[in-house]
Amino acid sequence: MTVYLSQSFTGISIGAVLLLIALGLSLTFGQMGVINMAHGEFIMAGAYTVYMLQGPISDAGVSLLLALPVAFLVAGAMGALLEWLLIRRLYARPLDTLLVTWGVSLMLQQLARDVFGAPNVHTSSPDWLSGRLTLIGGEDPLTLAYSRLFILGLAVAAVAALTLTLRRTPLGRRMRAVVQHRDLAEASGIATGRVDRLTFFLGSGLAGLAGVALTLVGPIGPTMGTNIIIDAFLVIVVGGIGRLRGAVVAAFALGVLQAVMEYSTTVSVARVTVLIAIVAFLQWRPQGIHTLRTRSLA
Amino acid sequence: MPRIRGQRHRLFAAAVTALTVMSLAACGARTGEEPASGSQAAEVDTSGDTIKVGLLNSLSGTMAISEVTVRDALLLAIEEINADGGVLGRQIEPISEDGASDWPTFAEKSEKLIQQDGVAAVFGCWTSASRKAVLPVFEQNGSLLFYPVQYEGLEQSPNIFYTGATTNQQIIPALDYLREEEDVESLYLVGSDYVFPRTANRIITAYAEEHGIEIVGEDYAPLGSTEFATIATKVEDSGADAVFNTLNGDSNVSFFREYAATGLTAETMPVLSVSIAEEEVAGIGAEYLAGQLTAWNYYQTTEGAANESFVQAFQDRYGEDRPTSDPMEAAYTSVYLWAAMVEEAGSFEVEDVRAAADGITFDAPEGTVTVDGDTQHLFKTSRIGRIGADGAITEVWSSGEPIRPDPYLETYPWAEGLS
Amino acid sequence: MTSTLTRWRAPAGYALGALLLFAVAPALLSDFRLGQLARYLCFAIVAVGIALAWGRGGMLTLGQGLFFGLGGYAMAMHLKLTDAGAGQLPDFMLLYGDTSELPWWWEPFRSPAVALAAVLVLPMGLAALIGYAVFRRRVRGAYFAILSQALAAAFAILLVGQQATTGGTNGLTNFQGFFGFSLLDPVNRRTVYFLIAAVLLLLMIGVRQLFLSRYGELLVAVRDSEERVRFLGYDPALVKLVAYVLSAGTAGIAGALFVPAVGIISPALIGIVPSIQFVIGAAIGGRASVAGAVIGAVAVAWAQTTLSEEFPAAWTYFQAGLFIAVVAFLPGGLVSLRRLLARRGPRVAEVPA
Amino acid sequence: MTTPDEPLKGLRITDLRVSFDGFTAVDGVSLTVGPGDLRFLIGPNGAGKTTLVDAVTGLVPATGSVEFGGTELLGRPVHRIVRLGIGRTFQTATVFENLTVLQNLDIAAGAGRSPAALLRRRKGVPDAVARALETIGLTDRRGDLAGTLAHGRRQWLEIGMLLVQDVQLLLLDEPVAGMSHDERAETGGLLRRIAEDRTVVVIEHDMDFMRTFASSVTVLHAGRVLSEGSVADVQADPRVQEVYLGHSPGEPVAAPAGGSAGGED
Repeated sequence: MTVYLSQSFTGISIGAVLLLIALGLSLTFGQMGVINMAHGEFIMAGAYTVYMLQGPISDAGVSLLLALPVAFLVAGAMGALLEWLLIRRLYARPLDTLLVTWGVSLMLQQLARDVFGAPNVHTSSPDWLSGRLTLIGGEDPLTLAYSRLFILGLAVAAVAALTLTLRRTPLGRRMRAVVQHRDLAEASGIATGRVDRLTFFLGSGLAGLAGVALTLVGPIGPTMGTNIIIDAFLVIVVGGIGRLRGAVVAAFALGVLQAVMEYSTTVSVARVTVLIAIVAFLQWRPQGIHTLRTRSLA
Repeated sequence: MPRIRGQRHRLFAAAVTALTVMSLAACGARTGEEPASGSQAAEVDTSGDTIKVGLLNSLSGTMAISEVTVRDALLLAIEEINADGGVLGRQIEPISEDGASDWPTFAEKSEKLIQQDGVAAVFGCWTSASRKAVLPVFEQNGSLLFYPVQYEGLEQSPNIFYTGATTNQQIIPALDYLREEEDVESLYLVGSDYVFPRTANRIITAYAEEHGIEIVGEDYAPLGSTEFATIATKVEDSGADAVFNTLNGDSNVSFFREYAATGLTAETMPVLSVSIAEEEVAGIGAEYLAGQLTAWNYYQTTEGAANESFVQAFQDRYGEDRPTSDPMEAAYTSVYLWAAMVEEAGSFEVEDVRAAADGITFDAPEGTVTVDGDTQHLFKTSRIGRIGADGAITEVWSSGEPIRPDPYLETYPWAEGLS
Repeated sequence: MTSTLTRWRAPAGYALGALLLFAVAPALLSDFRLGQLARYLCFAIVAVGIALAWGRGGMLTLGQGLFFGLGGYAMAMHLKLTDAGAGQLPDFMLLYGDTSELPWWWEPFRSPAVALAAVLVLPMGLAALIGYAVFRRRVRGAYFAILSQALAAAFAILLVGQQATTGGTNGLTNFQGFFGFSLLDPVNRRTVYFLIAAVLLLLMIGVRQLFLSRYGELLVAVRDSEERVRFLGYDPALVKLVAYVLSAGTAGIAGALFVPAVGIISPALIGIVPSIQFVIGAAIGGRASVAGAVIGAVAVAWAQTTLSEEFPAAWTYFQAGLFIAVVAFLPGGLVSLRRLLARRGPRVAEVPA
Repeated sequence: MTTPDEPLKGLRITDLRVSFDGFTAVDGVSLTVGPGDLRFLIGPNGAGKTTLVDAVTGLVPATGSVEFGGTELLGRPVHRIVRLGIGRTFQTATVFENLTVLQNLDIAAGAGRSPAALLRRRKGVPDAVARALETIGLTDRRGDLAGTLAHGRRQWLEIGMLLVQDVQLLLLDEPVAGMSHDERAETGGLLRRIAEDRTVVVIEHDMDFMRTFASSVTVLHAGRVLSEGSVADVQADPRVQEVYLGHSPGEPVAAPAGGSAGGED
């Protein structure tokens, strides 16, 4: 039983990463219905931001914290640019958006290769994030690595900030209005184009934050985005379109499932099981955990 | 309407007829027969002033990171030989092809090099999968491949020279070292999910059984996998004396970070890696690797005049910051060995070159290597290195003398039944 | 309405295609180049299925690698067993296997009939299963695309993880014979090329006929408004299922033919990236037209080999740029350029939403 | 499939309830539409008119009972309900824009076709399709893409698609919204002809149109039936006047111009 409990903790660490990489998507895919395959490359941009900042700023902690806002802006700007250049022309064609942004992701990867070189680059983690927190000591201790705890905290903070933005700010109200009824929103004087771009900015900015967090646990290289993009989409698909809560539940559920399966079987069996579980789950609830009902038919 | 339909039927009939005619015309050889039209062995093109060789490496895709360095080392060797007068009086003309990290592309490009370009030999391939993909091409065309990377053994094609280590020159010495020098009695095996780690771990398991080492866990992560929280926990829980790591590429970054996060260190549970060379250390971060072990035949720091001049030449050519690594050294060596074989044979023909191969030696950066004509592998010295906080790998143990290659582990009784 | 010109254009196009494939290419190309062309044609066969499922049916099949792999492995397993001989194990199993016995699920593939049937039955059966489950629950659009991708990825991971019985990342390679004919003989390899070309042409004609049938019209209707079709008394899930299963079948055939043509099948041909690559060719050429998809697939594969040799980095930008430009601004693909230039009203608009 | 010789069937709705996320859109509606009736369904925005039709056609889950000719409809999938002879249109005409008028009608006529018939090409024009083309007056334009038709003609095409389906019950959601005066008159005539041998339910906002063509009227309000009867009965009902406060009995509802707002259900 302790094994499962400790694996649940590992699952929470995995889930925190999943949540953070999927959070931006819950805006762009969840709210706007845009399948942005370049989301992974925005995450990559966030990670390279840390790398760039560690050049002039040698203190790993300072550069990491400073990277959070900078990466948010860098990735957000890239997202807004992408929206302005391509995506806004494709709102009526979601599947074509998927393909176009995949092309963009290929380009960004090659760009990273040309700018930063093909090999992975390395960033240092601050000392205060090494080691782990012991929750329960003794024979079978329950522990959580500080780096994961940081990611968990970042994810929770991002979810909270996002919820507040959506619920309490004029921008959030406009965003929700546009999601629920574009024509009506437009008719009531909301500049839907601007709202779309801002939403995309936010979603992509969150990808930048995720990139910063990923430097604590994984490799930083031109192909890092491709490895995580499908996982991120699966979280949103399971979580359900348009609901943050769904994404949160899905991320941790998938994380725990993966961790427990991995512990008791092998990694590949665990991956396949998780994927099959997702397909089966969609049989049961085709629209994910939480569904936002829109009143239009098609 | 009916006219269109009629037309279509006619077209259909034409296609079927064409197909039938073609298959009747194509009474090719049955399985096991010699092809009647017999262009079996591809001709080496010796018509020009130069002699062409193929360089087959992934210049794009996931493997490009590693394989480009090998290509660079190959080119360096060719330039040096050319500057020294070439082979049999001819300059070597390298033709570089991109395998694009895709095995069918490797097969296709090797066919192109052999058939279209008439190269005397091909140098390259990194992954076992790409080597397995090109092997039939080289065997069918009677051409030669020089393969420069340590691999899982259990192979001996007459058309391939293996200049990297086979298992008894890397894995078994590494196990000997762990057992004798580090007093390891239990091992945890972590690897990427592909042929080298799986085969290596079968050998390790057999070795462990023979020598009373307990294998307390064995895990494989899909290639490119970057989530190692669970595996790190399993490793920690196992309480093994050491970890034998056959992870590849990106996965190492995540693995070592998680490993460090669990609080494990090189002192408490050392990790011996067989796929981390100088090139990879920088990407993983030296602080995560400090004190950990590697097993290779060559390090940038290996002593000797041959290596000093190799490192010097390489950095002069490609930049001061470029490290040299074992596969690069093996690739560099392979060109010199081929040139020596050709000089010995006095011919570029594959059969002559093979016949001349046995006993060819070269004063390589790793020390003297000798070609074993029977297995077409090299006698190589095994070296265990420790990664320093600065990222440099220094030798802590060596086999002292070159080990005879034994790709099928026939001289190890405990390995019986492995192949 | 239709002039004599348009009436004869398609048959004439196919006749020209047949001429190119059966006469011109074999006469002009060396054995090596012809072998390359055979490989491209296998991708073109996949594109035929994509034109059907995606171009006409609106189902973005981002997981065709799964079906390509099933067909390919079915064929490869048979060839491996034949090479090994009766009662023997394939060479890779002797090297990497833990057992001296052939796994039970390999045994049926000794029979050529079973293997050939499996080439179609495995992908189509699996597609029917997935499709039924997914379409019935009205999972579509992006959900469907992501799910198919995830499934292709899962299959690749599964194959890699079972090295002892599937060859792992190495896949299955080194085939000596193809139904009794030696693959070492260039004459037989030409025959394989002709076989592939013939299969491609027949499939193109067949799928084109399907486009022109009532079912083809219905499929466009489902693509454009699934709900509306439901209100006409059809079950759109079934309509989509047929197209999806057929496209899986073509991918399976392509995979099976790929094996003797190229001499390898491996998980690297199955995962996410190859699956998207299959779609790229069709998108650039023209997703909703059989000829467009086929020409696009061949052209992209050809450009990939030739251009990537010369400029590996620039090629990535070029391919991605072309792909973005075509999908975003010319969704009908390059074949629709002709129509745009001719300003002739299409009979069936070819661009799905 | 039903044939025109069969006796006409009526629609009986009993205690129908539909709710989403705690909001009850249809709250215990019971109504009966007699065989051959041309029934108009009116009510303010949000009264539950479209939701009622959604429930009848299987688009949203509902409780209660909906019987057509004695057959229970609730719980059946959409396409099965359609096969019982029930067809509907939507507020925004949904035709297949990338197919021709003829192809649209041919698909609508073909739900019962065998797979073999589906795999063959269409030869000529099926009789039912030819008749429908004639009825909706689009014979000349049968080769044109439906996407090129003007709004009014799309509505007729959609009605034509119901005709070739040979449905016994037509549920039309604001068929004349956005039409010109002449087009409304033509559509009204079309509905009359159709109602001769079918049962028709029309959701409508246009009161002039309703007064001219309705045989009977049901008024919905806040998910419930407010009033039911002939046009005159309903107009005289004080409860109806109360709902449409500020309007004289002669002019109960102002027809919103240019069709419905999108939030309508």
